[in-house]
Amino acid sequence: MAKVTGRIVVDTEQCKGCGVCIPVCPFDVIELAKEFNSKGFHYAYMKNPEACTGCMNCALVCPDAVIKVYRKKVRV
Amino acid sequence: MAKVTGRIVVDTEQCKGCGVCIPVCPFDVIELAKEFNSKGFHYAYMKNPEACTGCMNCALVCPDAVIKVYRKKVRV
Amino acid sequence: MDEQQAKTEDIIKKENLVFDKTKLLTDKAFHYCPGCGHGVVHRLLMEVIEELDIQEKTIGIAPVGCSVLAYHYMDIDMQEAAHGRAPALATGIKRTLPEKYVFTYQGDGDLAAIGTAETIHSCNRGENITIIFINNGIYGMTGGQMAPTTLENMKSSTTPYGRNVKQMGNPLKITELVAQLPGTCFVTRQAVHKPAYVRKTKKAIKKAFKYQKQEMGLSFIEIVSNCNSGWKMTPNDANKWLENNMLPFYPLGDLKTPEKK
Amino acid sequence: MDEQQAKTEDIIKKENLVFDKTKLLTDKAFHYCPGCGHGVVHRLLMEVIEELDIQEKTIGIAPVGCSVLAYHYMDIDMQEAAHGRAPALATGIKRTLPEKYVFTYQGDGDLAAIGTAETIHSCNRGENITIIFINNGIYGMTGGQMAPTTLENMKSSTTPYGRNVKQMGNPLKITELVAQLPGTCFVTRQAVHKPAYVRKTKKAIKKAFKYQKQEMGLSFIEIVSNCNSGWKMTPNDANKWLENNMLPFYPLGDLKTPEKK
Amino acid sequence: MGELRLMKGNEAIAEAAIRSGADGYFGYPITPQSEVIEHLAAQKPEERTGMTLLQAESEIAAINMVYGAAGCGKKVMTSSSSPGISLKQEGITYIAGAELPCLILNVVRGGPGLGTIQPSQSDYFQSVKGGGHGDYHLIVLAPSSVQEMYDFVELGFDLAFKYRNPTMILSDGAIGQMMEKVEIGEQKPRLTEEQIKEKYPWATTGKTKDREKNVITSLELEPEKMEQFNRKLIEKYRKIEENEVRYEEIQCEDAEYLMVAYGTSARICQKSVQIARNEGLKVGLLRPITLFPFPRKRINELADQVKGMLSVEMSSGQMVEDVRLAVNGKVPVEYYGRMGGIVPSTEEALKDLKQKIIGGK
Amino acid sequence: MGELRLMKGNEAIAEAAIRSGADGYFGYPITPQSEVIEHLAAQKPEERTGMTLLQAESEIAAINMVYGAAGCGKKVMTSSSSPGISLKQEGITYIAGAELPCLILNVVRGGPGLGTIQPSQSDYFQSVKGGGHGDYHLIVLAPSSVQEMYDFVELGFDLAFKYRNPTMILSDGAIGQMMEKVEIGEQKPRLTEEQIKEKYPWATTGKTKDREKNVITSLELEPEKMEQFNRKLIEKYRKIEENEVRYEEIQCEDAEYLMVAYGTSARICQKSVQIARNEGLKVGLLRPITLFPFPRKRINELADQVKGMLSVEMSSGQMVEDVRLAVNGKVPVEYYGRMGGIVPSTEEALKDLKQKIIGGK
Amino acid sequence: MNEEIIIAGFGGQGVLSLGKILCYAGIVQGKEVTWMPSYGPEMRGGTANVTVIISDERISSPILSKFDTAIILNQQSMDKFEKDVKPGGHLIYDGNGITRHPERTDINIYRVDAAAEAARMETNKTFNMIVLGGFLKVKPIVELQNAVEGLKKSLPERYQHLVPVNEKAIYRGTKIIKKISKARAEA
Amino acid sequence: MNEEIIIAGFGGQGVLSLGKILCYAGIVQGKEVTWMPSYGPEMRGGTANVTVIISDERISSPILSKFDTAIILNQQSMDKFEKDVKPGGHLIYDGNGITRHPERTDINIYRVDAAAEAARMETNKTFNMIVLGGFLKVKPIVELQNAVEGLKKSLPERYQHLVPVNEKAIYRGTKIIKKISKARAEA
Ligand SMILES: Cc1ncc(C[n+]2csc(CCOP(=O)(O)OP(=O)(O)O)c2C)c(N)n1
Ligand SMILES: Cc1ncc(C[n+]2csc(CCOP(=O)(O)OP(=O)(O)O)c2C)c(N)n1
Ligand code: SF4
Ligand code: SF4
Ligand code: SF4
Ligand code: SF4
Ligand code: SF4
Ligand code: SF4
Ligand SMILES: [Mg+2]
Ligand SMILES: [Mg+2]
Repeated sequence: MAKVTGRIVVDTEQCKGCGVCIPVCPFDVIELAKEFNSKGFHYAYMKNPEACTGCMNCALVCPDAVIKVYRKKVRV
Repeated sequence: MAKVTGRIVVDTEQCKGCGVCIPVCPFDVIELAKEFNSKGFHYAYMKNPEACTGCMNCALVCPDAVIKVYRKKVRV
Repeated sequence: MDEQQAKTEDIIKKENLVFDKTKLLTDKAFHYCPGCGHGVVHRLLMEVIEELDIQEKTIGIAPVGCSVLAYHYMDIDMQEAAHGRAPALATGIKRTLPEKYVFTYQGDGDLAAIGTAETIHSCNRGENITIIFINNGIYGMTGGQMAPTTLENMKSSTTPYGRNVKQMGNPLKITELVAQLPGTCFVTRQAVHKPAYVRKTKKAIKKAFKYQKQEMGLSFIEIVSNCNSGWKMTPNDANKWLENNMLPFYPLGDLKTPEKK
Repeated sequence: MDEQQAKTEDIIKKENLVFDKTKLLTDKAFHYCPGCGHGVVHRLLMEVIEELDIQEKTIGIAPVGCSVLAYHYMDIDMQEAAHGRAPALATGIKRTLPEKYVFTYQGDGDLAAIGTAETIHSCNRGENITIIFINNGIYGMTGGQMAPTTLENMKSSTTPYGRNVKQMGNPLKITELVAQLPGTCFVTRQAVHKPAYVRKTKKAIKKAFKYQKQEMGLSFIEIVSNCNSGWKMTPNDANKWLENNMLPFYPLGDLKTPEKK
Repeated sequence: MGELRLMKGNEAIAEAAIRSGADGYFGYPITPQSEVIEHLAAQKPEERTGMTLLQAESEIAAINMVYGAAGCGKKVMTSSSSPGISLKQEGITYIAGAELPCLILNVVRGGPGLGTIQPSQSDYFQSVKGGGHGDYHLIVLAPSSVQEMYDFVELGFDLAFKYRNPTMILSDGAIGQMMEKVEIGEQKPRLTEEQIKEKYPWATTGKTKDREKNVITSLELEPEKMEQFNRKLIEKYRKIEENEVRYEEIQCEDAEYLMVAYGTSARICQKSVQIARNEGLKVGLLRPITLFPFPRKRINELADQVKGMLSVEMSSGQMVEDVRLAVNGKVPVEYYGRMGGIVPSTEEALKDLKQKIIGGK
Repeated sequence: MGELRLMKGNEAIAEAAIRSGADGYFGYPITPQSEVIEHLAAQKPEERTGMTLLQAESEIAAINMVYGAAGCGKKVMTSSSSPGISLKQEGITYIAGAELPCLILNVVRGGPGLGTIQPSQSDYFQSVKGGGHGDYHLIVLAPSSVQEMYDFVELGFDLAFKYRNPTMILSDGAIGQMMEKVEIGEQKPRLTEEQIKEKYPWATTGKTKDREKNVITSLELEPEKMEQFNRKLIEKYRKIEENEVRYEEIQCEDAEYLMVAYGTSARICQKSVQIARNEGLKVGLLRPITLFPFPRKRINELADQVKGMLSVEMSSGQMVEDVRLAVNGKVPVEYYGRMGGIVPSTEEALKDLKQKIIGGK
Repeated sequence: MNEEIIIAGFGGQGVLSLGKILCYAGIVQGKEVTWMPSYGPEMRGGTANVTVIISDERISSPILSKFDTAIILNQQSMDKFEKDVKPGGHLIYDGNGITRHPERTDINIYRVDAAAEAARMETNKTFNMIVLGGFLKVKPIVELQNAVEGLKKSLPERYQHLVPVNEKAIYRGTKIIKKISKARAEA
Repeated sequence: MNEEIIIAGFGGQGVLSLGKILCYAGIVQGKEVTWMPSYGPEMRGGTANVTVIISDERISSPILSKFDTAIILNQQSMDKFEKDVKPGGHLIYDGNGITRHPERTDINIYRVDAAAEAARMETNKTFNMIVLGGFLKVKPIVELQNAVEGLKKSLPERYQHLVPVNEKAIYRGTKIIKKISKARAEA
């Protein structure tokens, strides 16, 4: 059986830590980092990458277009 | 039997001879004079005063408010 | 003295006078073209103010348009607005003198072209004022150019071959727009070229002032009128043309009343 | 290298890339506040222009408002309008360059307050342009003053005790007004704070450009968005507030389509 | 002494408006002066004094609301910054033409066009020569401190009513945004309708039986009458020039070189004068407080005393023309300025004086 | 010689616009210049040359339509009269700030406010000093005949494109309404899109792969850059002042007394000069054709020759300030004017010259 | 030659076009011309007038307060302009509707009853051309055939068929104009 | 006494209100004061700064390019303002988030780790008052009790209950500020 799995890549330097990507992720993948980037923002990162399906929800709502989404079919 | 009869008095010097009082008179009372007033207009006058009922139609539409209307009950 | 003349003299007596020019119109003769509807509306307005006995409490705003000199004729305190800005003046007045009756008197160029924003926003704010809007489908004062309300294919000095809707846009029914706004309480369209219309228009104006007293919001009275000069017709032809062409597009009647919003 | 990292590396490969920032957005980082909806709409617009392959034929107009610098981000020819005048610029451009795609991008202060006349008349003339209208219920750029679209009782820096409708007027549904005008062909209200809304908004924008090509008249796309700074909320709270307060008053959906006018 | 507060220039304007007994404010937000309407809104002027406050749909609507209320003898004002003031030009000339008193605040930013929101003095010509059409003048006051922002509201209203003429307070982003200590005055009562009727019999307050109707207008179709009206205006402006010139002199008594500057620039030059004096240079500063009427006579007198003048401005050189007109060739008059929102520094202004005026002699 | 026609000044403008290959006209009617748009409408410019014609909803919309089209490198214009021009001030400063070429016609009437529809020259300051905010200048052409109304359309466009700066034709009701003989030029073709792209690479015509995007704006948030931009503008104005001054001299060679007048006033003064010469008085007339740039240098030279100057204007005395600035105290400069729509008569202008300048010596 | 003329009457009497045709005639004859109308909303049903100058030289001021000739077509204009004719100048008027005839003795007065004549000819619209003919009889500043040329130039294509009847009117005007009085030298 | 100060940091760090309280303190002590903020849309999530002048005399220019003291609360501000301290002047900074520490040798450098201290005190909002205390320790241009008075004046009625905790923070600031280096005379 093939399953779709995904990953996001956040441009952490450009991320403004607004957090709007967080509630739209159906699988609770994203969280804000404790650390700041150089602009002083807590950037987003995948706390739970395995759960990502590459559904793109997060990227669709990201106001700064700093999320890249990757998706791949993997055999289970 | 009592009948209503009327008369109009046109301020001939102020009348602009626009003629809009003419078609609204139900009894064809009004006509424009051949003569001009000092402003160069053919003023309105009662060509047929007997027919006037004092209905005020002419006065209502007169754009220059130059028509006075009189009305009286007369015995027939 | 012939019989007819005697009879006439018998009738033309003070006690039989049933219609005369209201005292609130000054003696100054209107500068309007023969047959122009502005004069009728001026008279009705002053009759209403006289009948409501509110001369001392009324402030009117004249527009820039043929009726720019309205203050020569109306015996009330008045202000002359810049082209299109009458509702802004009225707002400034009513907000600082809320007990007064405030009305604007505006043409279609004034109200629906350059003054669009002031019209929409005063209506939307629900200023407690009365707007009298003379829609003659043209810019009368400046020599008959197209107005926002000029009908399709209608000729004007800037549409000498008729208004081409594709190029110049559609005639604008601004009254329908303001009727949509919650700030207006009474929106109606009337005319003054026939006695019955004249009577209705007067009633509408009176209502508007009553609503103003009751602070119900903005009353907006469109009056479809002629500009025989601009239309290049005789006054009677203009009125006929109005009946046959303007009224089908701008149908008369109440668009909104406080009773049924 | 642990297993998970290896797996991730296996997925993050060019061939698996399904979402990336469109090339038509420049590298310049948006100056918008974290969580502001402007960025999403910028992206969607550029995605549509990229997908329709009309970069060479598109001219955009930036407003005065937070998106005043939109031309820093959009890699297309653009003009900066005076506050509220974007539709006039667009008219001037489209009338002299009818083959180009022309859009304006405007805020609610810009479009529905100072620019009311330009909005109404460009819509009424049916200019073949697209208007993107960001309704965030406030003047974002100048520090959160009341906009025409500010909701009843909503706080802003000029209504610190909430918008008092009696005093400041009603929130203005300008989109409902322009939908009434025959010059508009497509009038719709969308949002961008949820993925499904984002998808719909993009479709609407694409449609608008297609109608423009077909010379069907003006397309008007309202996007209800947040101004978390002006509202003084976190971005996620702002979006929730938007859903619960803005959308009931400004319901999403098509108000007018060419199919059913 | 009244209460002392720390206030922004813009807030001082708002507070002064309420306390001066103003009847209304109509405005549209724009940086760097939105604090005026914001401060008013926070203050609930309706409750404090019954003063009306309305955020208009545009600057044009706002100035025309002012027109309407001013026509009723009400004490009303508006405020904006450069682009918004440009939009008000038609309304302003109507108000001048209808001879209505009102107060207009311009917190100037850099132009032309959208420009920048930083402070500037590049609206000088617009304010004093007439940015609108026709022959008219505003009374123009140029505050250079937050205290003057506060004080000039009442002064501006007084002059406006005295001459039935709009007054402009020509400020800039620096003074609008800056906080300083302000001495706050007493609350003055607003005029009652009866008082207005008595003091301003021309106002449209509703025609009573005992007087003719009042009409507020600037229209006159007969050129002869229009010209008479124009002459009446000129006569009024002459009176204003005679009676209302205001300026401040700083170390002018023995000055050999004169700086002329107003508003923020004058603050800068004040320090330049200090430094120059420390260096033993006899430099003075004339600060026009009224830009119209311009202190022409005094400058002309000083031209007999000094060897040259430098007009320091945050513009490309506007007031310098009025200085030159006043001096009429007696001594060299030069200009130094910065633009685009940049405020000249004390040092560079002095350096320029040395180069162009002192050294040049 | 081209075809001769009898035309109103306003009609000449319209015809010249079509024949100069203009791409568009956007305007709103106002007396005394509505014939411009009316003549255009009657001419079906869409059919004659493909030129766009649109009656806008307001003057503000019109000037901003001009902005948009001008930003695309199109040759576009608008026209109005005083109150309408006041409304355009924001748009005009935006156009100046964005460095866009366009043509603006002001057929001046008497002000302030609604004023009168009769001819006037009281918008001089507004035109040359800047009625909008910020430091900018229009190129201002002052026609004094219907032929010049015609000719200055093309000249105005040429200058506008040469310097990327708005040009204003400052006319008045008399010249707009008057008919005179006009020599009509050939029809010029409108530029093609390709030609525009080549000649005006800054225009927003759609970003192609081979160039960066074009942006038309007047916004600059960084004061340093804004100031640089202001300096660039000043440099441009300096060039214009160097290269584009235009004036006419009538009997100035041996003049002892000089009248300075433009437009309609210059027509009047021309006759005054004739009469004066008949009386043996050595009077000359300098007629500025460009009001900005102003013929400062030439007037300054003439100040070395003549004993005094009289500026004759249909205003309360505006251009006289520029004359005085040019003369800088060398000889007395006086003003004579009528207002409110009244055109001064030949005789009274001469009488005033005698009283104030000739007699005064 | 420099002839300064005011033509004044009711709006609708063809005052402005009379002036225009005169100017066109001047152009045909190689002269300089200016035509300066009164304008404004007072035209609304009111009077109209136009100042015309025909000259051999470049015309300086197009706006005048005194005239060589006044052509006056209604009473209001008589009241306004009779006084503005230069001493020794000419006043030409149509007697129709005139209640107060000109009284000056220092000018030459002519009467051309064009309204009546046009009515007689049953071509009311040619009224102003009759006046023109009368004027040119008194002041032959352009040749009659050039006036006809001017007429042709001033009419749009669709009205060219009206040239003959108007031409006739011009010639008729030269016939019916009558001298009323001559300027007395001492005046 | 004439002290010219720049205070700079992120928006939200209380930079502007720090300056305001300082000014109020000055007023309480009978001084002249000016407070001149940077303003504009670049505030959007960016930096904020304010120039404060406290003086015994009428203050001329409120706009300065060099300062007696710079109070610096983030890296961007360090980059921008370190160079603008007058030789011999003072630079006070919070080390939190600073990646490049000040390097000048001709000025006096102090460090006040107010962010860390506020976190420790569990009163993050008092951050700027700790800084203020630090500053007043180094430059006692107003008395501490007047600073507290200033604080009271600057807070609206509904926040007066916060005075004690902020007062504590001011005093805390005087304790934790550390001298890093002293201007070298030859610089
Ligand atoms: C700012 C400005 N623009 C234009 C004008 C010229 N103008 C005067 S009245 C008018 C339009 C009049 O039309 P309307 O409002 O319909 O009134 P009407 O004369 O038809 O009654 C115009 C364009 C003006 N006076 N001021
Ligand atoms: C003529 C003029 N008036 C006012 C302003 C100030 N101003 C700039 S943006 C703006 C409103 C912005 O609000 P909106 O259009 O809703 O856009 P947002 O910032 O919310 O996206 C205002 C009033 C200006 N720049 N020009
Ligand atoms: S939505 Fe974008 S900017 Fe916001 S936190 Fe997520 S990745 Fe960062
Ligand atoms: S792509 Fe979908 S599943 Fe993956 S992080 Fe984004 S929203 Fe969550
Ligand atoms: S309607 Fe009045 S003005 Fe017209 S003709 Fe009749 S009476 Fe005269
Ligand atoms: S009152 Fe009636 S009947 Fe008499 S004239 Fe007038 S319309 Fe005719
Ligand atoms: S021009 Fe038209 S609107 Fe004006 S007075 Fe004449 S008829 Fe009436
Ligand atoms: S102020 Fe509001 S609209 Fe502007 S960028 Fe911030 S969140 Fe967006
Ligand atoms: Mg109309
Ligand atoms: Mg907004």
